Amino acid sequence: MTTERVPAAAAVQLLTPEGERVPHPDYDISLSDDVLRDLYRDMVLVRRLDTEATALQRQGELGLWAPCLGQEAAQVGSGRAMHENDFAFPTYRDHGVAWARGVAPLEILAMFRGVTNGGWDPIRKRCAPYMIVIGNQALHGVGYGMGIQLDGAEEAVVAYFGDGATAEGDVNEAFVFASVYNAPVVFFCQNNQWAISQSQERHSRVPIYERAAGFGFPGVQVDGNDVLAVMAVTAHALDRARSGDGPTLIEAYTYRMGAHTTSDDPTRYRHANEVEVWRLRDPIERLKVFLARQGIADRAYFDVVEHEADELAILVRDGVRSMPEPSIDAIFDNVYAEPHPLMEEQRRTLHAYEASFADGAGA
Amino acid sequence: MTTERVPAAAAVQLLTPEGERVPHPDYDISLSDDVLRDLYRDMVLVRRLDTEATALQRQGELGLWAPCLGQEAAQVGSGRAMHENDFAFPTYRDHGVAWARGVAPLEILAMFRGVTNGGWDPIRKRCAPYMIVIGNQALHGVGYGMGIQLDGAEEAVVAYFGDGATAEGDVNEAFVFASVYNAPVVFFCQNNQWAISQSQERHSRVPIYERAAGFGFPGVQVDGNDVLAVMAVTAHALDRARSGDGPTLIEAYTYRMGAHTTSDDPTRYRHANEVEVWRLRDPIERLKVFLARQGIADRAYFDVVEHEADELAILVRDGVRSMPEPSIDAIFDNVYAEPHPLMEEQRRTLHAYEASFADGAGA
Amino acid sequence: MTQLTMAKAITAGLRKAMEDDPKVVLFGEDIGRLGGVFRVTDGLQKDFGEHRVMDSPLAESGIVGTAVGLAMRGYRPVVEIQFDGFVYPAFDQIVSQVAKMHRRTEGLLMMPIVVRIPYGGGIGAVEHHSESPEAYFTHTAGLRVLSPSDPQAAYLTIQQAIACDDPVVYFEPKRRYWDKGDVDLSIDATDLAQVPGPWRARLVRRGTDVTVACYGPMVRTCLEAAEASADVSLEVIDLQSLSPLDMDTVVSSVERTGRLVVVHEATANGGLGAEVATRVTERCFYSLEAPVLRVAGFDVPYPPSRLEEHFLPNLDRVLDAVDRAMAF
Amino acid sequence: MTQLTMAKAITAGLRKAMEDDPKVVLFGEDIGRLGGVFRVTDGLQKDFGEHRVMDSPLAESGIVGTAVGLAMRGYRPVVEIQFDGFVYPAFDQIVSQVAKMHRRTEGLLMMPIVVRIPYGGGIGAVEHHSESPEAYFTHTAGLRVLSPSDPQAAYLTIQQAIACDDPVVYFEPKRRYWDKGDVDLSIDATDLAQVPGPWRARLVRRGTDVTVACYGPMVRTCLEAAEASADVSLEVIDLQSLSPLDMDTVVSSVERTGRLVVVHEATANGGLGAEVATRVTERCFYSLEAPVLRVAGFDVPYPPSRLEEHFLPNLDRVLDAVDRAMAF
Ligand SMILES: Cc1ncc(C[n+]2csc(CCOP(=O)(O)OP(=O)(O)O)c2C)c(N)n1
Ligand SMILES: Cc1ncc(C[n+]2csc(CCOP(=O)(O)OP(=O)(O)O)c2C)c(N)n1
Ligand SMILES: [Mg+2]
Ligand SMILES: [Mg+2]
Repeated sequence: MTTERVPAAAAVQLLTPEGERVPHPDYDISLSDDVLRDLYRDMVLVRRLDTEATALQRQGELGLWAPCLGQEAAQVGSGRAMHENDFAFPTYRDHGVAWARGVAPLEILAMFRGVTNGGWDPIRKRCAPYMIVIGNQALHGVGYGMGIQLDGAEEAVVAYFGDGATAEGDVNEAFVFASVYNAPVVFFCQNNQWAISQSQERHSRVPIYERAAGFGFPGVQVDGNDVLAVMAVTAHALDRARSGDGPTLIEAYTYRMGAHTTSDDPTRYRHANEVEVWRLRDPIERLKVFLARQGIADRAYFDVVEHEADELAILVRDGVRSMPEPSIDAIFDNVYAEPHPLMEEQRRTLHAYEASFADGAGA
Repeated sequence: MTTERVPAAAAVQLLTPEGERVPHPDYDISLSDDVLRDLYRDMVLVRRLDTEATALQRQGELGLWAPCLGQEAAQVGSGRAMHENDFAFPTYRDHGVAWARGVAPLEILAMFRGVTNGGWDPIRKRCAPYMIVIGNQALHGVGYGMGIQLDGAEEAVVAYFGDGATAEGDVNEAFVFASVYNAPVVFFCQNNQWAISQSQERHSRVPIYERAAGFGFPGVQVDGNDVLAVMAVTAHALDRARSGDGPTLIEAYTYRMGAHTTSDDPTRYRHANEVEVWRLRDPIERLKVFLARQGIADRAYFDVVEHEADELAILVRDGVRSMPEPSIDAIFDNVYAEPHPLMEEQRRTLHAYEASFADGAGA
Repeated sequence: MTQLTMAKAITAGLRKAMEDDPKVVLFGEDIGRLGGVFRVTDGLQKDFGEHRVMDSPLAESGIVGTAVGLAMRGYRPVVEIQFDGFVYPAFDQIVSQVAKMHRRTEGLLMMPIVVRIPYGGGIGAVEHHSESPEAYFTHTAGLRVLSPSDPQAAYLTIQQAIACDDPVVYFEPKRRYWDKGDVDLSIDATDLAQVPGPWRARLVRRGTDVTVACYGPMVRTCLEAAEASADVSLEVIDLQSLSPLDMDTVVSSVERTGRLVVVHEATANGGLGAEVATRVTERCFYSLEAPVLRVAGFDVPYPPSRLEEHFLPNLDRVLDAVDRAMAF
Repeated sequence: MTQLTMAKAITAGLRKAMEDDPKVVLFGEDIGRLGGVFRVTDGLQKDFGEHRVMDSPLAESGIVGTAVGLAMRGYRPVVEIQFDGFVYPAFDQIVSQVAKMHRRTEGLLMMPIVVRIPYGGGIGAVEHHSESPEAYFTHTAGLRVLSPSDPQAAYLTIQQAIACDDPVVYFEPKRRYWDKGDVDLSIDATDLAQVPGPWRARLVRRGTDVTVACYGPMVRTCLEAAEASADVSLEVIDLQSLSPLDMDTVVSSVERTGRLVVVHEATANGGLGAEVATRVTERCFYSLEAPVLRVAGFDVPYPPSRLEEHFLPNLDRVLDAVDRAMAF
């Protein structure tokens, strides 16, 4: 059913699956030990957040969860490559990106609990709300980038989407607009090889990064499980964008280790051994091995991070359970920014109706 | 405002603007004298049809006309490359395509006169009705091609669109679907360098044919004013399609000599000298010179064709003026294939209402 | 008679239609091996092959646009839109092409396309997964729109939709997918001498005081309301065909009861309720004892799931409207 | 006072809005050097530069989707859709993003986007150039919808739409683009102490027997019908704000006249007329002498231009409905 798939030979890699640092002519990057340790920490914490969320969904505390298991390097690496003023446009699965933008764990979970359709302040975090309609946000990213240009600011955008999304008209129109306006946008495609049950061949018969050239800007494939390479390639593309050299498409070749969402049953469409193969390419393990071998981090450090993760798990579990329920007024709040007669009328109606039960005056 | 634009060096050419036959390693084609003469005749007649239609619009006999002036080689060359059972999906400007599919001149004009939104039998002519919503027909072509595959037939599709259309999501989704299903489709893009007032740079910063590679199929640019090259390249792509080798994107580099439509005023956005330059690359002249030099046709033949064109003009003028007006029943006819209560009710209402005037019984 | 969920009844109807006509092909995201996210196409790819049950790329305009081409080639494509909120990328192809191609070609091309859309709320989903966009399609001339309310109706109407030479947007009430009911699989859905066609409303409960018109997911809600209504006798009509509307059935009921409440999940403003109310009022002006009242979603984007119980019409809100109609 | 066509009045309004607020940017196909196919943006690129009046690629979803991003960055994009029939490729971005982003972010992001759409028939155009798709947008919670009917209203409401922090779909009645009228350019459109806001209906002609509610291109038609109506006195209301509807103005008129005819070019089934009729009937049940009647497009795709005079509501069809309302 599925033959084993690996990144193209051209894919940028700085860290082998075995945790060995390899040089690269274009994308070599030298990161401080602090940054390297932080990347590790980020990935561990994001994974714990993800695992806890999956568990909470099983317990009925969340309506749904879209796990990012296996994609931590792609998300954290690109998210951490952004400058503070850059702006991210993530999808429902990009918890590592939201994390890197400083979105609080409970803000990330709020939508999945069903108390909001957003969760955080997009302007303060410089991170758009998760987008669910596949591909829409690619155009938002380009428009935002055009705004950066109009402002003459040195900022850039990262627009995230999946391999499946590359089939949508919106993503391709985003390529056109970004190219024509030379917008400061990095298109970051996480090719996790699956769009729900459909494998990547259903969406392209050539590697996704090759799509870019035909729209007039560079495309590059990166080992999406190699956080260093992802960070290097994204930082490079962001620099290009900020300095007026226009868009780049990055294809981060990775793998969705978990189900599409907690509603999904991947055993219906893929073999378990495919997952096993990718377990050997785990993004966290490979950085851990590298850190340990290089003496950048030791067991004590790993234990601290583990402990932090445990604390995060507690915070998440408790926080989710005690998340305030939205009030029924929230149904009508912020539908419009300015006064609207129907909102007032229907708000009154609903209040009166609900009150009729409180009074014991119901039908 | 506009620098002179020419086809890329890679563009396939078999006939120089001066009418000289040049060889080509991949696309050489040898056509009988009959075919060569017919191509000339087709182009002359299509041009006359086009000129007459423009005049008829000026006289108020047509509501609108979209001239194909200057694009005759692209349209006739590709249209004549099709086999009888192949299927064309043209746009509002592709009169040379419709002509090549055997659509009658008055059938072509009917929509522009406002008596129908179609005009001919798409199944019999194997030519879809003109599409006005930019890009929609590219997907229809792919779907039809998928049907050909399901039938196991040796047929193919040519889906037409313009340079501007390449920005639309639908056209890019068509590339995705055609590639993934390996559908027998030739995408034929007439890059006439303008989408109404917007020059081709507004839609792509690289040559359009390069778009194909990123979707996993070949793209080729052809001198769109060279009917031989267009025919050769299209025939080749159709052969590929019919034999299961999948889609091709052809960019026919040409020029819209006239206004976008009779409602348009191109002096607002382009210099007359640009048009002058392209007049020297006229597709009909260059074939005529070639035919004459090679002794394939002589003045007598050219006169016969000229005479035919005069007759066509008369047929068109008379035919348009005497085209039957649609009956008011046509408002309700064929909205649905099966009986529909609202149609019956509203048809009755309208009849009764119109009758009330006939009776002198109006309000 | 077999006990089937609505989802399985639709599967059975699709299977039957595919057996009856080799031109019927299924097309959509994840409908093949996975059987669709709601498993409605479960097993069909296995039995009919990959060429008749095709996983499509993730592009709704592409799905519907290629279906138009397949229809031009003589196929009868049944496409699945994964959720209500994802039909909008296909809106252009549906409105400009699917709905108009037959008219454009003066009847020479047919568009026997079925667009299946699981719709409506009540399943605790995230944004875009609980919408009721049917009014966009009922307002579009050239389309027909159906919504079944129980397994037997689903089994029959999906086949009738496929057999219909016009395009049909087929709204499946997703929160009723798992409701079970008796289904007679031996009925020949397309033998209109034996069974009624799908384009009619169904009187699903007789009553005398107030007519309640509803469809899809709200039919069960309204039947429950009718059961719960002690003093007021409710007549419940399942509209089923949202376009064309079968007004005769509604009008003849209202002529008897003198009162009408229309119920749907879709937002009120410009929803189907307004059309039903306007037509009924025109035809029953002198028999109406009260204005037609609507029970519908509030005019807001579908709220986060923890609020949907307040947003969705329920038994109590139906009875509240009934009371108001009676008190008028 | 200046005599201006409606097209020029909108140009003047756009110009004023751009002068007042540097965040206002224009975006659309052919709006730059050409000034738009209807010349509504004529001269603006010359005066404000290519960065504020941008020609866009030919892709409507792209136009609206990038406008969303521009709005997130603090801009107030005014986008032009070239013709009514070409808004559908942008439908997804409008319904799922423009209409919902403010709600989704709990008010933190605003979407002050104006989508300008020349709409309606009567200009002898080919297919897709004469449609009236407003009901798709009025049914969409989160959007506001306006349609001006004369140059003065156009001058003011386009500025008010741009100043509004909510997204506005702005329908310009294209066959009235060339109608002239007096325009007072000195009025400050956004000083709501001086001028009324745009969200209200306008009583454009007093009368006593039948209220006629209409908007956009039909206002002139209905005023002409009122002039022509010898025996029956018509009160004409220009709804202007199609969402939200200003029902108070309509209701208070109907309470006086007892009769209402709603007129629009859009197809009847599920059109705005149904909503107006339903709400008026609910509020005026005891004052109505006749059911609310609709004069609207037939429920068919817009016909070829040689048939449009039979399709479009005209003076006679309005009077015919008035007669039927009187005879009820
Ligand atoms: C327009 C649209 N169509 C369908 C869906 C349903 N859907 C949700 S996720 C998904 C697959 C997405 O695949 P991909 O782009 O590869 O992202 P991934 O989920 O793998 O991260 C689909 C089809 C949707 N959300 N939006
Ligand atoms: C979806 C859509 N948007 C806008 C238009 C209006 N329009 C008609 S032709 C045209 C330009 C098309 O340019 P191109 O694709 O290059 O084809 P050409 O007219 O040059 O043959 C535009 C914008 C349309 N018909 N459809
Ligand atoms: Mg994926
Ligand atoms: Mg062009």
